[in-house]
Amino acid sequence: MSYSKPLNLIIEGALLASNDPLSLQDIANLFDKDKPSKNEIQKTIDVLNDNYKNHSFEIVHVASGFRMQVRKGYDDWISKLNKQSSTRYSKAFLETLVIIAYKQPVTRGDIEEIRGVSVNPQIIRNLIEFEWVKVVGHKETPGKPELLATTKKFLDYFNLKSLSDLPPPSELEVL
Amino acid sequence: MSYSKPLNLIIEGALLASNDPLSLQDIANLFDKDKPSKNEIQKTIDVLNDNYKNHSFEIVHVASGFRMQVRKGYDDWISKLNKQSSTRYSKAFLETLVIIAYKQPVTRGDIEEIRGVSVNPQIIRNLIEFEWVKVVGHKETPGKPELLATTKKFLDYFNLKSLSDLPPPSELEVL
Amino acid sequence: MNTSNTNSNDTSIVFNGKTITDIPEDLFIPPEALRVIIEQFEGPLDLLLYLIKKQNIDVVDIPILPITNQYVEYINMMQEMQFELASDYLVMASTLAEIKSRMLVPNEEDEEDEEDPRANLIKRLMEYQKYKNLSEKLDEIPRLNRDTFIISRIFANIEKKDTMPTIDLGELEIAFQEVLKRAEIFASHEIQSEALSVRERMSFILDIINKNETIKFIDCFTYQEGRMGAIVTFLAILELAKEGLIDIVQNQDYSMIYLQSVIL
Repeated sequence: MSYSKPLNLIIEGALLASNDPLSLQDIANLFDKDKPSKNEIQKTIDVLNDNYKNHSFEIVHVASGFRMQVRKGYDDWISKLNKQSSTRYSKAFLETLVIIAYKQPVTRGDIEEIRGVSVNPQIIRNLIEFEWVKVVGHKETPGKPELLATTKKFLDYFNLKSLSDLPPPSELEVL
Repeated sequence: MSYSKPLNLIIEGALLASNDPLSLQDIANLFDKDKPSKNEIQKTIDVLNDNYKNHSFEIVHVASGFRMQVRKGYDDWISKLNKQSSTRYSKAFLETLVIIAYKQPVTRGDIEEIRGVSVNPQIIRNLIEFEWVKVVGHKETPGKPELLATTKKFLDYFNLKSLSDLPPPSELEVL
Repeated sequence: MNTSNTNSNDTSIVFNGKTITDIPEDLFIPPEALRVIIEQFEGPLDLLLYLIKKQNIDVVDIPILPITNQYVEYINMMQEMQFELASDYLVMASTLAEIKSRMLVPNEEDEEDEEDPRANLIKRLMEYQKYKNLSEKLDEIPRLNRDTFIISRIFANIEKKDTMPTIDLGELEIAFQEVLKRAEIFASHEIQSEALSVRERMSFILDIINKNETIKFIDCFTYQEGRMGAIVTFLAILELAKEGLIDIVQNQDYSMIYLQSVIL
């Protein structure tokens, strides 16, 4: 293959300029001809990442693909940028999210049963608005309640590749 | 000076994570104590840039400060990126834009109140990036929230001469 | 299993600068603080777990009598404080009362296949505890904009045009109707095209003030716009002042009027 620029720099530039994580396929699609193989792209990413050891950023693999991000440990300074205070989520919000993540697909009723309180509809609305949760169907019970599940965006946000990367329930809690 | 991270990496991370160019002062302001001098920051940026020789990106000095950008010569590949981003076409995106257009100047809080859900910060970021929306001031309420308004570019895009050419609500209500 | 081991973060709140880590045994505490403590609980299960932990009780063997008494006492306290009691708490109180009564007076008829009345409650408590812990863990996972930061779309030397969404005015109209449907924000029919011009002018003026901090009142007007333009500008200035977004200053009578940003 020969491009006017080296493959590793094209991939680096693309990851830096992209709004969203890029899958191996997305990266391959940037090339009109002489498409690099996925294997080749993956290897190039690994090498890039090795070279980023002495930098503040890295390429991480999340659910929807590869993404450049600033490493952990810089929040003291960076959180002062962009005036965006990092959001703290309420216990109710996190508990609802966690139940959807671990028990999906679930209905509101399921969540209420576990938490012992009615679900604040605002929380579900917010989760859907963030595109962390979506309606994946309806349960065949009276009222046909919506079945909720988490999305790739949810995993992306928490730097996770798949649901199986979620922390396992600890031994203690298992009866 | 000693921070838990080296100065050059803090500056690198900040430039990468920032939405806007950062002036020397902006960078100094990231530090609560042991503020590096402007001279020191400038030197660090120069050294960083030297080290980026073998990378696809560089730090450039523009009117409002320093910013990271992908070097020239990568358009062939990068222009294929970001064609579609779900957040841009979503209902939430359009509704947020519409509320800013009709109720400007508005704060995020106003938008949240009308829509009944929290505003996805990515949407506001995209709107500002397109230069359809800009921050025109800050409201004198706790937290001094930003006041958002639409721009000329927004009007141009929709071929409107002025906001009063937007469909008036009364007409719509008849529909 | 002894849940007291997992007693990681109990209700701990700060009120008037003092950290309150425990439910008060008495009421020498301002009612407002008590409200804060009560609001710390996510519901009846959360409260029950708290009481069990506080007593260092093995959750598998809940002594139902003291717990029930405490729970009811607690609810009475909430009522005394005139908090709106969520029905969920009352349901839990009655569940506890029922378990208690069944343990005191065993129903002999179907005793054989009847399990310990506490079993179901224990199951629910443990299930809830599991998700409560998991939600704490989820909160600790490195997440965007708190621990790691997405690299903001780096400016690349390319035409930005094709990154713009394609939206036509029709779509905006549809979105607008949706908003209207959801919240009758414009129900008053007040917003006519003129009002919109005022809004637009408000943004325009704010923007200038933002850049210059202070501008002369008369500089807001352009004579080419004629009378309508002047009226729109004037209304915009009044509206901005009314909403507290700008200050209108005049150092002495008949002197120049200035508009300035509220934050200086």
